[in-house]
Amino acid sequence: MLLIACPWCGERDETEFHYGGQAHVAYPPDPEALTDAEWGEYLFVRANPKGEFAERWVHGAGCRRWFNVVRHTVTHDITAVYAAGQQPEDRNGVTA
Amino acid sequence: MPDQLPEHPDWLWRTPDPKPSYDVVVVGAGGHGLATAYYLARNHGITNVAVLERGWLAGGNMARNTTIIRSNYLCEESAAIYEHALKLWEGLPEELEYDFLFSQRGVLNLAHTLQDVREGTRRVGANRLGGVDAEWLDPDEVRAFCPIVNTSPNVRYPVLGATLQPRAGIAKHDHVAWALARKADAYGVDLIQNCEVTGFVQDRDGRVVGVETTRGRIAAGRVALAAAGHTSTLTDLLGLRLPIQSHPLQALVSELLEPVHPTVVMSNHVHVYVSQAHKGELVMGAGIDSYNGYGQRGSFHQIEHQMAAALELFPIFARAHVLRTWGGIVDVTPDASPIIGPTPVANLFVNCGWGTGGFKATPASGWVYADTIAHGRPHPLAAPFALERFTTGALIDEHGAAAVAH
Amino acid sequence: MSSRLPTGGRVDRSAPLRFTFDGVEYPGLSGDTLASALIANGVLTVGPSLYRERPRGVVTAGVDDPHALVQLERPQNEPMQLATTVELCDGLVATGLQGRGRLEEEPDEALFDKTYLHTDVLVVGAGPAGLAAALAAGRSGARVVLVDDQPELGGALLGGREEIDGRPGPAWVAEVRAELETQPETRVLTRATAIGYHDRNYVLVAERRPDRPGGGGRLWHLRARQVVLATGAHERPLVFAGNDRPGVMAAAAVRTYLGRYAVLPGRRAVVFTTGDSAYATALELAAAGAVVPALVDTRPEPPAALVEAARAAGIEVLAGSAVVGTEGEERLTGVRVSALTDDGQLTGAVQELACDLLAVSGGWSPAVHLWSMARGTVRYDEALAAFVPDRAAQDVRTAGSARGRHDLAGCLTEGLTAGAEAATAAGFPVEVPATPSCTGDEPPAAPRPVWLVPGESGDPSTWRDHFVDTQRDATVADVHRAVRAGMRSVEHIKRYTTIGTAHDQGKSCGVAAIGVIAQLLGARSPGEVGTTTYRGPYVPVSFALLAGRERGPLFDPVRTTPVHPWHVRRGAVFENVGQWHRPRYYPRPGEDMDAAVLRECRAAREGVAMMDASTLGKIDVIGPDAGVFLDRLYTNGFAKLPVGSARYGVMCRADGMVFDDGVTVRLAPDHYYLTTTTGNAAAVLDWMEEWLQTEWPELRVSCTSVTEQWTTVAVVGPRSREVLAALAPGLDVSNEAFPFMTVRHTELANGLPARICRISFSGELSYEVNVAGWYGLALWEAVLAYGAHAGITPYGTETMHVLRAEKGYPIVGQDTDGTVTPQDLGMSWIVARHKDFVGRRSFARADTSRVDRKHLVGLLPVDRAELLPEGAQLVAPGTDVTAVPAESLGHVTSSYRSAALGRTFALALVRGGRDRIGDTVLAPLPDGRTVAATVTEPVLFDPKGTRRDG
Amino acid sequence: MTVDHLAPLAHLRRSPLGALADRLAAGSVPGPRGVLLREIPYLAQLNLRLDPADPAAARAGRLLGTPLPTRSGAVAETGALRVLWLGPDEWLVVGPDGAAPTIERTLRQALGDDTGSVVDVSANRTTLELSGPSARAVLEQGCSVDLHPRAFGAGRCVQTTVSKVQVVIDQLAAEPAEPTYRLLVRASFAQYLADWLLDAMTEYRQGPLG
Ligand SMILES: Cc1cc2nc3c(=O)[nH]c(=O)nc-3n(C[C@H](O)[C@H](O)[C@H](O)COP(=O)(O)OP(=O)(O)OC[C@H]3O[C@@H](n4cnc5c(N)ncnc54)[C@H](O)[C@@H]3O)c2cc1C
Ligand SMILES: NC(=O)c1ccc[n+]([C@@H]2O[C@H](COP(=O)([O-])OP(=O)(O)OC[C@H]3O[C@@H](n4cnc5c(N)ncnc54)[C@H](O)[C@@H]3O)[C@@H](O)[C@H]2O)c1
Ligand SMILES: Cc1cc2nc3c(=O)[nH]c(=O)nc-3n(C[C@H](O)[C@H](O)[C@H](O)COP(=O)(O)O)c2cc1C
Ligand SMILES: [Zn+2]
Repeated sequence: MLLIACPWCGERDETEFHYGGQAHVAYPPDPEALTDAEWGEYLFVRANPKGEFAERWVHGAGCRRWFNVVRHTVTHDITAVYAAGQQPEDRNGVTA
Repeated sequence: MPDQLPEHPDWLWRTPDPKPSYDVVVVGAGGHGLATAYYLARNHGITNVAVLERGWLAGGNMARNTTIIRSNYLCEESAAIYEHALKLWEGLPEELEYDFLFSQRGVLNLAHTLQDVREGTRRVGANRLGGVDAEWLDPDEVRAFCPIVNTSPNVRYPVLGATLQPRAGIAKHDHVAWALARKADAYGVDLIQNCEVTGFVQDRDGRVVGVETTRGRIAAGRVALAAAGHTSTLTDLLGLRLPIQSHPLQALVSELLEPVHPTVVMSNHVHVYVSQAHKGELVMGAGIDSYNGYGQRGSFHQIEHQMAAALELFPIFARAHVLRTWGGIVDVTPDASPIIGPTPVANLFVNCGWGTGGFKATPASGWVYADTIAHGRPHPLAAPFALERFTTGALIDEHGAAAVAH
Repeated sequence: MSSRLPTGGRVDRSAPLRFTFDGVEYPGLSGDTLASALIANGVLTVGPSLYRERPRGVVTAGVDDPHALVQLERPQNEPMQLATTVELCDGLVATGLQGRGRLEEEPDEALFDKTYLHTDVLVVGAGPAGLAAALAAGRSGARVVLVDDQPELGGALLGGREEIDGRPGPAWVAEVRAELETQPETRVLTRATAIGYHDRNYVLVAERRPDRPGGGGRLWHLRARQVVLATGAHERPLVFAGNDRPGVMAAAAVRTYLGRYAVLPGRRAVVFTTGDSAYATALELAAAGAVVPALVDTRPEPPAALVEAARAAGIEVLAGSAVVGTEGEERLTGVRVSALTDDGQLTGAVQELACDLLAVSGGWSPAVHLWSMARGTVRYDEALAAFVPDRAAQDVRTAGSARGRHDLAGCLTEGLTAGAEAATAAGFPVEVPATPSCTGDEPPAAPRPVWLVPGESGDPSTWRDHFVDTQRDATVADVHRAVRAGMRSVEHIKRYTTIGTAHDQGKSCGVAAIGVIAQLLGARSPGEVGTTTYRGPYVPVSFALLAGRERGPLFDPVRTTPVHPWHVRRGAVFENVGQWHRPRYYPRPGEDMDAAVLRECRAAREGVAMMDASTLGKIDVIGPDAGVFLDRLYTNGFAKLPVGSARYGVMCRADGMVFDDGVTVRLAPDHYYLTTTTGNAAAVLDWMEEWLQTEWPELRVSCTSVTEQWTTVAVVGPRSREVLAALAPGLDVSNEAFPFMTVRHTELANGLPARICRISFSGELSYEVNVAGWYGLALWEAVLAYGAHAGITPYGTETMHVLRAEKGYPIVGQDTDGTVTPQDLGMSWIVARHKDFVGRRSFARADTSRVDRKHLVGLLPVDRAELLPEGAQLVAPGTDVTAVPAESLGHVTSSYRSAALGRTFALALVRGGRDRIGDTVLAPLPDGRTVAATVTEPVLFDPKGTRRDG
Repeated sequence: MTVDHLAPLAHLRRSPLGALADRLAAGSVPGPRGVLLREIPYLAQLNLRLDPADPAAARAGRLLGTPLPTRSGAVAETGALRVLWLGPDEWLVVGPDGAAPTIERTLRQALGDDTGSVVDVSANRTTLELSGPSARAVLEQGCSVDLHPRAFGAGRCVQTTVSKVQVVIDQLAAEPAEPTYRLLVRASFAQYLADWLLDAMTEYRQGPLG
């Protein structure tokens, strides 16, 4: 049971959240301009690191906000929490 | 008095030091890596092979799975490869001279909603066309086949029927691995444990010509990845991105019990799958965690939910006790089907993405992978599982078929 | 013959009990365990061993007993209980087990529930170390939880003779307990075992509740800021020939039986030890009246003071020696002792000693289970000959024997320190209290571990009576065989021999096994071999405990609409759709489903019918950019939808596959009211929020679920207009004034404000009337009343499915399975060409743009009465379905009898289906028949759509 | 629409748990270990979405008579209304039966031309009130949020799950030893939640041996 610090609501059990996979994968601005391979990569390929991972969660049973988390995929330690749209480095003040 | 487990052979495998070079280096001594090495030797006469394993042999998912073997998959391509596996399983104990307790006790997939019934009917029909044994049972027949299933209509999700594959069953996972290891070793394959691959050696043209390991550099004619959940951590080193995500999947066993459960029961809707192993322990799988994880442990609520679900279907289990829980790292693809074949990197082959259900495929996976490596082109049964499908969109989508896809 | 001592112990002599074991009735005392009561009655043997059927007895006095397993029959039926942990109660019935339990058919009535608890400091274990920790932490004012698996606090103090502050240990325990009770924020749980330790100090505690009927319990989910593990240590067995005989017991357990339960496990006792702690056992045995002919110590020079004390009590100390064999059948009758050389070989003559008890101490293994589950590392401490906690991975400390500290003073000091530090770290600073004076203030002298006492003859490959794991009947010979077979890893040897995988998970034998393995592998020490992985649960827990209350009626919520009571009254047959219970059909007396559905369909096509459509998901999408937003999510356009109008839309996932569909109404320029399929309501809202918040935060849109805000009643059929006219007298219901795909707000005849949409999922003239949920039943009854004259007929999901299928309208999830595009459904018309939307790019991929994909088509069985099973496979004519593999063309997705068509029909996904229209396909059926059907357009009824205007 | 206008329709209403009123009463336990459960039907509930940085937020505060709470889980009380923080740009304004139209008008006025939304969700959820000395213990059987007075308390709300059901828990001002919780629950899940709570209260109904 992960303990995830929602940037708005604070720490809650994992069961209140939904996982959203890798963070910072933007929808391509012009999908038509992509090759099939590039589009396939957008659709299906996500980073899968063993270590720190910037990922998305949504506090589904709480404030319903999406946000980003940096979590270690072995220890499950969460080292950063920041709002959707922010980058890990420019998160201002919102940390775990 | 319960039967002792069958005697193991007196000799299993050597513990050699790595040689400087091999024709084929297989990365990962799980079931698939070992089967690959075995068939490379047996089917293709390629014996200058090393299987490199970062930990102890078959200590990954091979040590952790609930051992369900079946071939009643929905998609033709899947049914074909899993059925190839099942046919191999049927001859394997004899061929490998190792009684690994392969038990064709049948697998029931329960239907609890009208949609489940449609899906089950579809699957039975598809399986029969594909040459896979399959039957549809109504609730009374379910009860007759497995008397401890609660088939009362007065439960939250009553059993409306089930598909049955009579030839499906279970086997003793560790022994399967050792059986394959033993024969591969006998062919001269080097099984090298505590040897983690940490990098690749490439020539000027980018061809892979060896691997870096915690025990030094090893040259290789071909490198075949069979590293399950860790595969993408390896291909990342080559800039080759794979559509797999590694998730925790848990399982558990009860203490030993007198025989109560004669078959294997799976229920996607209520989320149960359970069998009773040879010694007498109930073996059960819990749900997959939604998040990525390499920790070989999962979230406990999955287990709690699993137990609640188990008691819905099997009230008799109320006072069985959970003895041990553990987790594996399953490599999940977007369509819940494996990726097998050559890669854009010359001399590098992948076989991964078996996710929650690759134990049953072990012999066929090794068979087609060895063939693919030996010939440098996909085996016909592997061809549909090529990486290209994520570009063309020709997915082999087993999701519709299963939330729990063991 | 009673072995109960005349005085002492913590049993209640004023509360005698009777119990039955293996069919024989015995007396016992309140405060006994089943094991102590059996021993008191001279019964030491519990059951035969799993494979070799050797008699086996009680070994320890706690959760670490390797094989004292019983089937409890009363007070409740429960398999695989340890006699050493079952609390005796009057009327208890149990039988010994041969390593396997028996599940009973009778329903389990016991109450198991759960509770969540948050705390600043959690202390696990209430021996001296844990009590001290809780005391110190509690004084800070922090929230403190102390859990212990025994019925009483005190741990080792309960069985020992130690004194603290000049009083017997239990008196100190009572004092601490009293102080803890005065701390308002401290909670003490007994009979509560910490079974799992997960990330972020999430600890699961299983509490036994014998006060509940059926022996229920509670699972506590604890989240602690700081944890102190004071879980004590397990005494190890020693591996020698015949070490499994009943009468061979752990030395500390013998002490516990004497001191805590006042029973004497043997009258003539030999003690065999590798360290100091068993001397107390020997002395207390002698004090209790047993003859102790010898204390066998592996150390050539045991501490002089101990030797002195033993001799003073008449006990001969055989230093530098080991027990090398035992005698006896059902029970130990004697042991054989030999001297040991420096390198552990036998030397000199073997001495035989008669005895009925052998108290063994092979050293102490700190109970690092929880620590390890918390991902703390362990290291092998050569001096202690034990694996001890090393680096913590969470906010956790250990204290006392759990970290290898075995003197009482040290345990107390560590406990007080750990407790105070934990509280301080949790934000409640507090001083470390002073350690009270106590006996046992010197750490024991170094042990001399002997991992494998050689047999008197043969070599390890033949030592089949040197038991390593008694429950698994695994011996040194088995370990040797594994090693000889080439196994080098402890994990392999574990799996090859099954050592440590039984009920006790190797609590007592685990480290001893590692010692044997180390020896056979020629490793320098057990540290080189390492441990296997510790996994939860710490003790086996019942499925029922983990399931808690979420069983039976509480297994999963049943969602119902406000009209539900009426459906029930009317005898509807329900269907599970997601978590909803929806009426499938409303049989009249004597009707089966077919008859009911034909009648309901006919009513909808010929007269008027009504249905509860409230389960559809409903979302208010509001904001200036709502139209743009919907344009990006739906394949078709919504931005230009006129206010007051409705439009059907399809949503795809990014991979282009159909995800959901439904009708959306534009209520105001910036306000859309969107409906989803019943099963997808939550997923669609999540989907919308995901895109809004993570991709398009610039869009000024907000989404609010209003699924239960509205009750929706569909009024369907040629006569629906007249019913609506009566129901909504203020509304001009003419086709011109209220055209298809528009919405009106009005007041119904009964005064209810209503939102009425003219939409149709049946092809008929129809209206969906929405009112606030709490008026839902009133609306339903009003529609019934105003429709009565027209014979209005309620219908369920089955009829709904038939009606829509006759029109070729797909059901997402039934006619699609996540691999179907809108084009596959024949809905190219709904895929806009001049805007991007989620999924669009995917249609251009090689496979997705194939023309021979599976298409949704209609099927008309050649035999008009033949109903194809839903899910049936389809093959091309001429296919030999007995040859495998036979090629499949697709499958039937929906199949019904149609009143309107006067025949059966189906929808199917068929490869290249649109190019096969007019062709025949074959369906091989489960009963062996193969039936033919003609491929048609999917729309079979009223293809021109003339009926929707009435 | 005014309150009065709809009042004559009251007899047409059925609350999600109306039929359970007797069971709730029978399941309640008075006394020092007691816990009481009842439905409070038909509360007015308006979902408000707006950007707290927009002038609309200040207007809403003025018109409601209290600033919109901005701290997670905060509740603002004003007259008969409770303004519950649901998210950084989301509030639930709860008022007495019949007040929805008035509140809606107020909030729309506050919103003005700014972006946001006001949605009447009064019928979307009903309210279960759990109170008494053992109320917290009952809730803790299915709620993983820390409800201890040091972490939670009167004037706080939280969106979470109880058992398998999403709820908004709003703790009313009361003695910490006898808390009163309002559980706002979706109508279709209300029956399950009520059943679950009644079940969890068994222990207190049957005395310490329950
Ligand atoms: C709980 C659980 C239940 C399951 N139940 C079933 C079931 O009932 N039926 C079924 O069919 N399937 C089941 N599966 C899935 C099945 O276990 C896997 O699909 C299958 O075992 C994967 O193939 P493998 O055996 O080769 O993988 P693994 O055994 O995981 O082998 C991969 C090996 O690669 C090694 N490795 C990784 N990285 C490196 C590196 N860099 N260098 C060297 N070595 C490396 C790993 O240590 C590992 O030993 C289950 C899985 C789990 C976790
Ligand atoms: N002379 C020696 O060599 C020697 C060796 C070992 C212990 N001892 C004595 O034993 C005592 C050790 O004190 P201590 O406090 O460290 O340990 P302890 O054994 O006295 O207490 C540990 C307590 O923790 C409980 N416990 C263990 N695991 C648990 C779990 N998972 N959940 C709930 N409860 C659990 C046990 O039931 C026990 O009550 C000292 O008095 C010490 O002198 C002496
Ligand atoms: C089919 C199967 C049966 C098992 N049976 C037992 C068992 O009876 N007792 C036991 O302790 N562990 C059993 N295990 C679990 C292993 O002990 C171990 O937990 C698992 O291989 C994962 O390894 P790890 O826990 O060391 O990480 C079983 C595992 C599997 C896959
Ligand atoms: Zn939140």
